[in-house]
Amino acid sequence: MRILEGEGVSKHFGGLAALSNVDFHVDAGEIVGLIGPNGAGKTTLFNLVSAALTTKQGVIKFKGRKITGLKPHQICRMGLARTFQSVKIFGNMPALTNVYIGSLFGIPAGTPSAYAAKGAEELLEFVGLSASKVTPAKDLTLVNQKRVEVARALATKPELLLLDELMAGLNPTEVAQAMELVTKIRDRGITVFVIEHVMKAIMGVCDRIIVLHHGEKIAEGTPQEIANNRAVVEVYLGE
Amino acid sequence: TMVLALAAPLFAAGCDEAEPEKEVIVFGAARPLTGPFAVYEEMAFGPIYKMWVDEVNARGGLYIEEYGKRLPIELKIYDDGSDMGTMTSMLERLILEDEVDFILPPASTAFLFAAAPIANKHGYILMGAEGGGTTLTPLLPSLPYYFGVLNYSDHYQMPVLADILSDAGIETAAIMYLEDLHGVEYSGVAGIELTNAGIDIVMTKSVPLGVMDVSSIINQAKTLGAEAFLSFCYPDENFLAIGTAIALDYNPDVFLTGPGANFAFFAGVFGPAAEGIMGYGAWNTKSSAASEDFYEKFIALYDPGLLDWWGHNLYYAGLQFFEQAIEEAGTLDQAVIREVMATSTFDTILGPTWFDMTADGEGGGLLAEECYTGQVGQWQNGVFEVVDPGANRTAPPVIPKPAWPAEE
Amino acid sequence: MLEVNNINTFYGKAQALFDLSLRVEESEIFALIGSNGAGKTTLLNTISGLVTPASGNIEFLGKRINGLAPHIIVEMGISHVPEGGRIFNEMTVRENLEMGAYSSHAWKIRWGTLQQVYEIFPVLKEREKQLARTLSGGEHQMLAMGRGLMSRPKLCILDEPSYGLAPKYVEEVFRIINSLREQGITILLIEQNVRHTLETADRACVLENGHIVLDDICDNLLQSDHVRKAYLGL
Amino acid sequence: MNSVASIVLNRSFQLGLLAVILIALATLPLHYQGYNIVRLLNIFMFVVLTVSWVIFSGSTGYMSLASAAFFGVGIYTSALLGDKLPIAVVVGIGALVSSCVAFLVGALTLRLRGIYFAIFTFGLVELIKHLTLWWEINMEDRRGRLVVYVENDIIFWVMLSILVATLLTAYFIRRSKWGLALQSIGENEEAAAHMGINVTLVKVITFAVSALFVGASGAIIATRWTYIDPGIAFNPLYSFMPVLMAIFGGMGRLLGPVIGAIAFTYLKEELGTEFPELYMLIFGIILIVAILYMPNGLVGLIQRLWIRGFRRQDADT
Amino acid sequence: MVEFLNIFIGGLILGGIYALIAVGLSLQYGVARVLNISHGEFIMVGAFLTWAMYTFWGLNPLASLAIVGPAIFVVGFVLHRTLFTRLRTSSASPAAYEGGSLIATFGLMFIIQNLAIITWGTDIEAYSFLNTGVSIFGARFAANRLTMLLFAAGICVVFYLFLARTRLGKAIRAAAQDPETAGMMGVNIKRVLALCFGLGALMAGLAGSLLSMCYPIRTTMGLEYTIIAIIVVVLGGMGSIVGSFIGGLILGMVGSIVLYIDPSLSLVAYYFIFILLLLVRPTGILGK
Ligand SMILES: Nc1ncnc2c1ncn2[C@@H]1O[C@H](COP(=O)(O)OP(=O)(O)OP(=O)(O)O)[C@@H](O)[C@H]1O
Ligand SMILES: Nc1ncnc2c1ncn2[C@@H]1O[C@H](COP(=O)(O)OP(=O)(O)OP(=O)(O)O)[C@@H](O)[C@H]1O
Ligand SMILES: [Mg+2]
Ligand SMILES: [Mg+2]
Repeated sequence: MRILEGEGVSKHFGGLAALSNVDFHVDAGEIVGLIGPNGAGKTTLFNLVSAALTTKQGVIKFKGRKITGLKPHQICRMGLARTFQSVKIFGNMPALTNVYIGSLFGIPAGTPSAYAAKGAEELLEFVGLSASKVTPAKDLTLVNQKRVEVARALATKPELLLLDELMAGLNPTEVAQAMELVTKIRDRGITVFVIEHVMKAIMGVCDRIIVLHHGEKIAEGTPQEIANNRAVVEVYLGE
Repeated sequence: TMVLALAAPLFAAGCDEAEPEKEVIVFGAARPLTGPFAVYEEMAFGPIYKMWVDEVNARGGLYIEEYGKRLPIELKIYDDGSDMGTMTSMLERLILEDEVDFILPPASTAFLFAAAPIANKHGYILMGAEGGGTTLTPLLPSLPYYFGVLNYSDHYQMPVLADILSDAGIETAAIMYLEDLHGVEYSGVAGIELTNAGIDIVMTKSVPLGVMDVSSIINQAKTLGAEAFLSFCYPDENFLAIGTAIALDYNPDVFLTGPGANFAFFAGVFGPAAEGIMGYGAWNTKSSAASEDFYEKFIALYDPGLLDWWGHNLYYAGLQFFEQAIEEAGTLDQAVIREVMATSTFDTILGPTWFDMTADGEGGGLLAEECYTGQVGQWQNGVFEVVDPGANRTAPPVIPKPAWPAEE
Repeated sequence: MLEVNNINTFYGKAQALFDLSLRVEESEIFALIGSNGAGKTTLLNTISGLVTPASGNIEFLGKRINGLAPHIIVEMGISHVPEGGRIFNEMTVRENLEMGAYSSHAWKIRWGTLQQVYEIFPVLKEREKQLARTLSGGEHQMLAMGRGLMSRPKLCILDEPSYGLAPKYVEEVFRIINSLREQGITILLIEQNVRHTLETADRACVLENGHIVLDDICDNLLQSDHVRKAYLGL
Repeated sequence: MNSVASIVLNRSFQLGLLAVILIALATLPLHYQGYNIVRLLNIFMFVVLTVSWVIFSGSTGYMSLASAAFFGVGIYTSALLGDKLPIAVVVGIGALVSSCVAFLVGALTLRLRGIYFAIFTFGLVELIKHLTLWWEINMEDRRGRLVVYVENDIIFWVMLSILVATLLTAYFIRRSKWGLALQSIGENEEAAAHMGINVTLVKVITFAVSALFVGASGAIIATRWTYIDPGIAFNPLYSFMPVLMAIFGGMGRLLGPVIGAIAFTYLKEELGTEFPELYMLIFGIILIVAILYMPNGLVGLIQRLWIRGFRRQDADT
Repeated sequence: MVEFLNIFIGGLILGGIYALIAVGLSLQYGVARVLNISHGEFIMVGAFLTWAMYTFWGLNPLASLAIVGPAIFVVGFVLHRTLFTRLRTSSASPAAYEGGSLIATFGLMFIIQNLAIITWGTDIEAYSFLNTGVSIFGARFAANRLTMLLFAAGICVVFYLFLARTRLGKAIRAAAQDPETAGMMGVNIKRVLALCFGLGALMAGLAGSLLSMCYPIRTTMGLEYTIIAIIVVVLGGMGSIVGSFIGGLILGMVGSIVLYIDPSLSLVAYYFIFILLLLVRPTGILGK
């Protein structure tokens, strides 16, 4: 089943075509990777899907329903959550509160707050931050802030999770841990759509990879196919 | 901890103290020591009430029969920051907490309007100084404690101006007025009075407070060829109007600005260009011997540039009147003093002085028309001459006014 | 060339660096390895004067530099390319580079230096007049490094220069680091790309929780069990 | 812990004390008619303005300078309707009209951020002021109006009720899910939106709610001022004061703005009467010293002293 | 044609004043992060110094620019080095610093105004300088206002070139974007920020000097000018010097046109345009 699909999605910033006419889809239960050189339009695509940006060209559907034109909070409540490339946390609030807000607002109204609080603690543990519950989020390292974002996104009980460069700045061992985290998220029944530059991770966890270049889709396929695609090697992988 | 915060002001609610033997008479006032109206304190009523208090005290104070002795005056001045909320509170503080014996007025027409009902409610006499206006007239019957001294638009200024203009054969006038009670009233009354006198009002333009350019108005008046240009604004705008008229070479036969032209420093700023400009008032040292004395006393104390040729003698006379009424009453009871003020005539620097009371003597009053030394003034050879027709005149009006001097 | 002796650095009450010491020799590439939050950035910031150590001593070319303001440390020949590059987005590429040469000795010879930087990064010359915020990720990082070079540093501190870069640019970054060394510039480098780093650098130390746990030449570190397990994911 | 402290910190003790104070305040005019009624109601007014400001701006970080607009709308409501309707109704209408204005303004402008929002709201006050002025002069050929007279103790009671309502609202918003939403908007609005919070709705409604109290207090205080005109009613001072008072008191807790407003109003009046010629100088120096040495406002200072006091007591025992 | 010139040049003059008033504030807020509520007080002090030197010593107001500017610059510089630097280093966050410095400048406003009232009183002062007409293609303008326009334009241009071309100017712009990184480039941040504050004060002082040639002055006039300045700065886009210039000119032109049509609407029009522009461009004309 296609949980997310986009047709002819385009976005212009002034004269710059950040995305032009991109078709893409994500199936339920998949882990899909989105790669491409810096400035290819990956984050822009995520922004459009989550309604951080709006566009008039193209249609994006989530669970079969058209979501273009909706507001971010509506999309979140439909079951689509995201993290940000440049972290956007509630810096002065404790890590736990960050997650708690996710569970309090992302889920249908009327859920008892005690339930939400419990869920938040559990998720913080899930991303390995139970030790930093009370630390103000701004005092965490960047990597841990990103983990808070993941927990916060999960707290909204999404069906689809968008992860934007979760693994930047991690050493290989940490990358391995993060890969495990992504797999575990999928195992909870959540579809994952990731942007990464760390090839090892992308190749390791993804079922399918989409490649963008200059706002256009230049390739799509299994990790194997992508690694051997000449255009991708030339513009992205190098050598 | 919330609790403590709320409790604090309660402690402030003090208890009454036993009244000591009367040693001084306290006059209190909320005055604009800061903020946009602070200029009144320095140039209008401020110097006068200070001067008056010093004089009275130099005599040993006011003789109050009730106490059988002279009691010196003490001033209690609070700053209202030119804010209405602060002024009304300060006034009530003076009355209720400090229990001052008398109050002096706040500055500006609007503030007088607000102060009058408060003073009346507490039965305090309020002599009006800077301000007053036609809007207040219908309320006067319900404000028995109010005594206004300043002349204003229909309180004889505009009718007199209309006479002067029609005598001089002026046929057209242009009006610029400020969006303020003062401006609205004056332009309204001028419209009526001048039209009655057969003068055609060819332009009426209002400007907002803080306007930074009036050249379009001056240009228009010039194009329309208005023989008289009347600016019913405050000094800021009036200065701008004159400066612009000079630069744009618009020299009407009559150029009247008020308030502004009535201040002594006005002539200092514009030098020879002030010649022939008209304003309200008016009095000068030629008005009477008493005026001359008053002038001498003033410049002995203050910079002559602070003189106001419109209101100063009126404020001073008002205080003289107030003072005599208190001594005559022989008590500090306001109701008694009020009766004395409403029914008596006292000698002041204006000569015999009395108030025209409303509501058969039961309402508030305004200084009688006969008491004024003049309604319209004009700068002639460095003197602000009274040019009203009749006995008050100190010099005939010069119409058309001389040309603007060439800049040297 | 650079000697760090027993420094302790705090953020408020939390201690980030504990009794930390290290030496960087002239003309070498010295790498810092450590998991996230280990204190690598803190160490670099302490060296370049952005953070003041509570105790300890830092010497550069024999002169004590801890406690000096950052702008004085730059004058002495240390250039710091911060995490994420932090270029001036609203200035042109050229102006960014000129800012790099702000310190007084570098300013006089900035035109010469500029030509050299353009030789190393020809793309920057092409983009000279463009506003920095319109650069791509790779160009952005090149500009940050180029700006670092403009001050004619003796020691260049690079904090994760390949952060968030596409694989192709990561290669580019290491190529540049090598060419800097060839020009005789000493380099202090943080990189998460541990294998690549250890293959490029001469010596490295491993930082964990604000302590140095290993300090050796890179060939040895590559063989170390601890490094292989904790940092190479083997 | 020390026994006195534990009593003071006890919840029911606090509530009890609060109730006692409230009753004491409410019955004050029955046996006392002096100036302190006026002084208190002025203080109440500024507490209302400040706390209302904090309800919205304190948590969301949108610095509103629109208070004077809502205040002025309340004042004008009173001036226009005061002699036609009972005063309680007039106050209610003032509150509602202000709130509607706030709702419109909020819907229109809450996408502006930071200083742009602040100055926009300031511009709004001026725009409304000059429009009213223009309308009065050109359409009605007048300027300013007299306001119906109301006894001081009535004003006092009405203002006290508004104060209680404001504090209760602020308290419950702070403790609720709604308050958390406001806070997260202040921290990072974009992230908040992606967490499922309808940020526009939350902001606009809170803005409108906070304006209720400002409008109400404007409507009632106008009767004390007796004569108003657009310049008096829409005085930007009433936009700046709440901000200053809130920062002065410290915004970390609800108590901060309350203490700030009380201390500020009291200080300003006492200095203005004791040292009319120099009070601005003294006041300025106090502001600067306060900001240098009390970075978390008055409550921050009180908390510090409080904690230090406990330590000492603990050490003694 | 004459009418067009009247409106156009009138608009330039007003715009020039607005821009001049605003540029200094733009610098202080854009770079030094101090929203200086006491800006108008510096204008007032500049105006009074010029007036005093003209009235008592007969010094040409234009010549007094050379005295007023540096004197006020020093005051601003020292204020920043002492008060604001301290505040900045002790503030927990940039936002806290902005709030704190706002309060501090309120304090400064009170202090400066009170000192000025003690020194000069609260009455209106004015003098007449270059108050003659100058004819431009048949349209007449006051010479003092034209002079003010020329100087305002000149000062703004010199200032712009300083920022765009010089080493220090670039350091100021860099510090505006990211003070910490600018420090890493070798910029002495403390000094540059103080310099910006001082330069902002200097511009205010010069504006005051020029204004006193054309308008009556009062010691209580500061806040009015601060408000105009803030409005222009926000309209132009925070921290953009060119934006302030354009913002000033737009307001000036609008003002001039409306003054021609109906003077009573001029302030309504200012605020209306301001509000409209902000709704269209939520970060000002040149804001990003
Ligand atoms: N809000 C914006 N305004 C103008 N241009 C933008 C905006 N957001 C993105 N861009 C431009 O659109 C292009 C695509 O940006 P995007 O952030 O989607 O790239 P990306 O693929 O995520 O790159 P990276 O891997 O470096 O994160 C870039 O050229 C970027 O500069
Ligand atoms: N400004 C700050 N305030 C408080 N704590 C901080 C601050 N900056 C860093 N820390 C803490 O100091 C420790 C070291 O951080 P540092 O940024 O030096 O780590 P790092 O090794 O560079 O990590 P990374 O790989 O994520 O860049 C961490 O625990 C971090 O939470
Ligand atoms: Mg991206
Ligand atoms: Mg780091």
